[in-house]
Amino acid sequence: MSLLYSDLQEELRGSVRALLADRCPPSAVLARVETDTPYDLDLWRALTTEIGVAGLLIPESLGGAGATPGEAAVVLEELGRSCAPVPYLTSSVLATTLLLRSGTPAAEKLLADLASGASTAAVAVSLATSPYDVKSSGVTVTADGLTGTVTGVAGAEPADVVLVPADGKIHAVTDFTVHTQVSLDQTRPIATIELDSARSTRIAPDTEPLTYALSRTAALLASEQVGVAEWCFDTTLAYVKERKQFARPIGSYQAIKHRLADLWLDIAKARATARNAAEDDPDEITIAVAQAWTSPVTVHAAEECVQLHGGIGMTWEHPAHLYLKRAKADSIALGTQGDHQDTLAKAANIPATPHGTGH
Amino acid sequence: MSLLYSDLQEELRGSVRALLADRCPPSAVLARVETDTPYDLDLWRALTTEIGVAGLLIPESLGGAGATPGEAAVVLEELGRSCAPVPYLTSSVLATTLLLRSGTPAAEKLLADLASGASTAAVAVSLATSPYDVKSSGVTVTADGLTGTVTGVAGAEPADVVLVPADGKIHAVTDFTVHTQVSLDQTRPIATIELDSARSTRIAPDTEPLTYALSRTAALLASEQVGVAEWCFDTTLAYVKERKQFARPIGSYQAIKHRLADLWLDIAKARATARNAAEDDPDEITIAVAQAWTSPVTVHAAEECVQLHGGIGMTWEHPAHLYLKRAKADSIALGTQGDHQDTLAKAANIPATPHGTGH
Amino acid sequence: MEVRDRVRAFLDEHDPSAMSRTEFLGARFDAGLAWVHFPQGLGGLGASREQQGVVEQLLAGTPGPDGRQGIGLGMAAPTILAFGTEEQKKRYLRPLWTGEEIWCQLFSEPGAGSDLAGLATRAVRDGDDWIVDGQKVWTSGAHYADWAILVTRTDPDVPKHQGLTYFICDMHAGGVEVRPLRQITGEAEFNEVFLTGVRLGDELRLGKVGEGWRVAQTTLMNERVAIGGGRTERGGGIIAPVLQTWRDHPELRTHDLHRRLLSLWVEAEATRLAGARLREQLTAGVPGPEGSAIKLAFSKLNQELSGLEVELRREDGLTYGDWTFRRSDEVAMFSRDAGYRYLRAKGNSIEGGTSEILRNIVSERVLGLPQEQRADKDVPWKDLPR
Amino acid sequence: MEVRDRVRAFLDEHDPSAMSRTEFLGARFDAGLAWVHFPQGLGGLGASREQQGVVEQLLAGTPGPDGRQGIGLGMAAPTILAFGTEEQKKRYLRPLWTGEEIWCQLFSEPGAGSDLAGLATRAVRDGDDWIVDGQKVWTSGAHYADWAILVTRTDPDVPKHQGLTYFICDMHAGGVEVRPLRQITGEAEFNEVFLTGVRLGDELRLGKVGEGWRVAQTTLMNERVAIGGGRTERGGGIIAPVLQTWRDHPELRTHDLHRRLLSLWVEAEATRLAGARLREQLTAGVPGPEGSAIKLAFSKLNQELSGLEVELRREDGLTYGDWTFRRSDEVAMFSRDAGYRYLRAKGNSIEGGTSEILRNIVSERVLGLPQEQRADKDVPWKDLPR
Repeated sequence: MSLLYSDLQEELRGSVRALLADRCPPSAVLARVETDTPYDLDLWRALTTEIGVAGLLIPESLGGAGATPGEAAVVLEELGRSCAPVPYLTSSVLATTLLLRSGTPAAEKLLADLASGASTAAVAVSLATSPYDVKSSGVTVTADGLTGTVTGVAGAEPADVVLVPADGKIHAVTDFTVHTQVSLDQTRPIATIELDSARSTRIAPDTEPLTYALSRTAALLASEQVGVAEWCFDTTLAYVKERKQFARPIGSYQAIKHRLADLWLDIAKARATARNAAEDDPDEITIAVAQAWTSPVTVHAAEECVQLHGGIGMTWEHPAHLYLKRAKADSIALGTQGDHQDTLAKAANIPATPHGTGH
Repeated sequence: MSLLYSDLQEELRGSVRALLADRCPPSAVLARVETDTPYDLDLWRALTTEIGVAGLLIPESLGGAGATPGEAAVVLEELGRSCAPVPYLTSSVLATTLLLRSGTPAAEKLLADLASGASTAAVAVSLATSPYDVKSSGVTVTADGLTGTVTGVAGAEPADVVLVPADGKIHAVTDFTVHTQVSLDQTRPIATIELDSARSTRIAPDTEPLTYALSRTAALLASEQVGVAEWCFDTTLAYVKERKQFARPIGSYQAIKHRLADLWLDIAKARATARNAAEDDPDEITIAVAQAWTSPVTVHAAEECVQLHGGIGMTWEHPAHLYLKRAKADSIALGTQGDHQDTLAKAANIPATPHGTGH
Repeated sequence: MEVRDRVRAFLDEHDPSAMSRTEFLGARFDAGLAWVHFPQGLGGLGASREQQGVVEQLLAGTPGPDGRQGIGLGMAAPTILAFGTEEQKKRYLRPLWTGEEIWCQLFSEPGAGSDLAGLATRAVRDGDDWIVDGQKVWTSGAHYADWAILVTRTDPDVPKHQGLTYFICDMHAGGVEVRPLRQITGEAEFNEVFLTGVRLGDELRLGKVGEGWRVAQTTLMNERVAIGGGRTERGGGIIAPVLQTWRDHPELRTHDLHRRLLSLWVEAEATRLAGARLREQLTAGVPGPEGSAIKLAFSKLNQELSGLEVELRREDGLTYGDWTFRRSDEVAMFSRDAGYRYLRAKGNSIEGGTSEILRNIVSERVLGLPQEQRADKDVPWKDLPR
Repeated sequence: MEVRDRVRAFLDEHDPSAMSRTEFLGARFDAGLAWVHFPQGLGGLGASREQQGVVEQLLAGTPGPDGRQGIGLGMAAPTILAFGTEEQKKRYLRPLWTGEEIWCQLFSEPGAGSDLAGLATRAVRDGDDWIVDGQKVWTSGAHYADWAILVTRTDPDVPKHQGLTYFICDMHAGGVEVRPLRQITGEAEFNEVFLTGVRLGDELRLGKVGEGWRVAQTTLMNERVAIGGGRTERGGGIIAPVLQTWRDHPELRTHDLHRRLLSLWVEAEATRLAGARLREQLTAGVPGPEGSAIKLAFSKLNQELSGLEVELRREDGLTYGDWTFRRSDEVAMFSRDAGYRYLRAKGNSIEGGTSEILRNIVSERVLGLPQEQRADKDVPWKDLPR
């Protein structure tokens, strides 16, 4: 197991980065957040048809590329660097992993469509769901179909199908209504999904594939976070070399130099944990470490980006805020640092107090 | 209630500081830690007879000065600044407060001797005892007297009398054996007290005065810690102005300037919390805040002192290590930061998790 | 006659309920009760500054200046008093006081934030007038202001502090364009002001040509020292909203957040006490640059507490109140949602002196450490790297 | 003949159990198997540096150099090879390798720590000899060393980097006084070395007069890059002792310490992985100054973990193992009590480059930020402020 990037991965990164540089500049991302279509479906089409990102995790037998999580992680790093408004994490990682894990014929049928990008899926759970504490949904199953409301769902707007946990099983639904919520993260808003006697297809007989998929998506989310942190760091580094106050670049002031040295080191550690969590079959500790370390580091990187840009970093026109909002939302998504630390306490045998909760 | 020092307090500080400058230079403190008499009894005599520090908290009716905790706090700041090896905290604050609180005739008789400095007392509990978790001692009471061993006792060597909690009561004992333990804090070592069928005088019918005294001593310990932090800060500030590397004072490097600015501010906050806890009748929250803030700040100040002195700070001959050891020991003494935070959680209505321990 | 007696006599003669706010304030100005330490005829009595407290106490409940007058009262008035000509004082102070004329300040520029003296807005002499070109930023109230205090560069050939000149700028003059400046919260509390060939008569100059830095120092010294949040009770102020959320939502609590909240509670209380102690020192006549440090501490607390609350709220923390681009004239730190507070608090460590500048101030002016090396003090402004 | 074959032939001819360690090492030197990349006749074969790994593998289990030879092998030998005369190489390398002669280094001074090039130990020419006066510090092994590598100032009238000269110093010469330097742990791992009128023949000079800084750079580049603690398993290394204490003492656990321990566990694991990734990069041929950053991270972790353990131990944390002033030749971070580790770890962020200097290195050499302003580069050493 290597923590470095393979040549193949660097090549993939190059393709994604070039496409994003061309079609997803900060100005375009910023302009889109004011519109009714928060996701950029043209960009998504380009990513899926020109590079084939959607099928990376899907075996060749099901029409995918049969790549490893390491490749998906590199795509996520690049999407994070651009705050790209596409449903990669939600459809090509979360929904895809769920379907792969369930492995039923119905699931495999859906995967074939997802692989090509012809169809997009979302999972009807709150983005804030911790993999360690999956609550039952408010959706009920009757003879008429599925009925109920799920809030906080990411990637719902562009979804053709949603995977809905209900009654202890997982169902695929194509007949649903989406209401975008006013969201902190403007480049990946959350939404409410409403089901009203919706007809469904059974995807899995239990919810284990959901828990599994949430955990594996948390593992790969760390790579998106590394991408976000990297953009913030690189942008800040370039700015402090350029921006002068008192006739000196502000990057010549030692207090700023030392802060950036420490931040660089924190991000280097984050990359190492994210690469480790992008291995084929990461254990619980590996995932928890990646999330528990990377979430606060990414938020810190985005906060330093705003601070070291001074006034301009507080303006809407500068893209720094998009990254701050994404970083903060990502720190809540799929388990907070505390949730992941709690899991570590159990998995790594570091028990709480003898009089404590035993967690 | 003012958080400033009164003129009277500044005058008292001046007397104590002048005496310590004269008789308790770092070189003398350092030389003493290698000897069999860890406490400087000549210095103690001077402090008690020339300035009368021992009786500050004792009412005039019992031979004391009838001063307030604010005065005792100023003495503790100065003793902290010098790491002075005298039993002020242990005898004139902890034992004295216990005796005052019990208020029995036997206690008052002892207080008269303590007030003048003619006699010195210690309380036979571990210095690491949290006021919120006072465990019963290993001392048993039989018809023959008190028997047992207590470890971790500070200020035992110079004590003429020890106040021993046993059998749910508090007893005064003059017949005891002291073995100094090899201690992290070399200027206030801990010791083992052994009692072998020791005759005793009943001081209090229950242990409430002990809990009370531990809590009030924790309140004033914050002032000693502020004194320790101040010495570390002032000494470091003077050094970085003086010490040159690359033909510049190291205090001209901005990273060091900013660290010292932050540390100065942390210590300013510590002083405010310590002054607040030195009021006449501090509540539980006031004491807990002073300890929870001041302990880590003082340790940090001592650690920065060693670091910013570079190699010389790692040498035995420089006194910085005496303050580092005192700061670290003080952070354990009379409750850790976590103990005090736990108390805050209760007293300020910030409950833990609903599934938690309820503390 | 005692100040106290003057106020009573004034109140006997003027019934605030029988006149408009403007009339009442005008009468108060004419009675010398606007600023008692100002000279007679200019809203004052030439009394001591302490007497103002007596006036405020006795006039409590009567109509007073409103929030939009803050910059005029806090910054423009003392500067006009100190550096204005007699004509200028006569002309500007009364309507500034009554609120008939609103003021804003044109100081910061995109290229001159912490380094204000490096500003680039040019004023060039043209006969009896000056022609001003440049861009100012972070101007609150520019969209409703009548006048501005403005610092410009009149001589680029001398070191930067020497070539500045201070003006009163007519915000209704041709070439003054005000655009709202949207912030990361979605709102616009501030403006950008573009000055294009703005013609100002020489009678609008405040102080001598080239003396602008000294005049601006007077203005800035009068900016209120922000001892973060003022007096609050234990557990109050900036920590109150997150405590409320904590108490209202047991289901959101975790051990991790509990310990972080307790640490911040302790830090907030220590900071509150340090602020109280500083105010005591100021009252006792021991002022100093220590206030900078308290602002530093409150910025950090605001940011950490609001950040913790967003995390605590989980799914609710993923939402936001309203992104609509609109003007906002107040910083609603306590009435708005956690997401707004999280984003708005990021500005606390930038506005009114960045935390980096404040740490410099503490280390140099409080601790006496050497100043940062400056390459810009003796070089003509036009030759400085930028 | 292949290196592999040479080692096999050497082992066929030399039975380590039948000879002393010194004899065995001497034979290994003579066979060119000390450092295969050194020239023939000087302990090597002129082979590639990578071949050394083959030798070490095949000779694993045979008597090798001991810890006291570390400075000789790691720092003196490559410097002598690079700058020594043929006579010097012939004279010093073999006994250095066999351990018959032990080396130490005389570099740091009380006034020259981070700023090594500012050192003040003078060497003055006297006929064919040099007379050395000065004080060196932080010298490990000086009390048993036979030789030292020594940097001195021979010309105070030129800028500091230009006036240095490098010597081999005879530690048994008159005027060399070694005193143990006691540390805050109570022990002495290091020495102070006082040089008073020490006479060194010119044949002990290494490199040209005035070339000392360049020679010293070679020495320092060969100081092993400390990628903190080397390879460890998850939960191992520096975090292992505190985890053991945690597991052994349920009665000491608190929620506060639990959360702090979990945070440090995560940080330790992230740092371990970053170190592993860096080693992979180095192996892949992408070296760089990043190692400095990892040392920075491990210093901090060592300090925080040992500090947490002392606090966790409560009353036991108030005790200490032994303050006796004695020599200690090893840094026993894992076998000693928490108090010792707490105190000893304080040196981690000072020795081998302070954390402040390492942050400068990262920010300047990795991130490309501007260098600190230097007033000392072009000024004669004697005129520098100190």
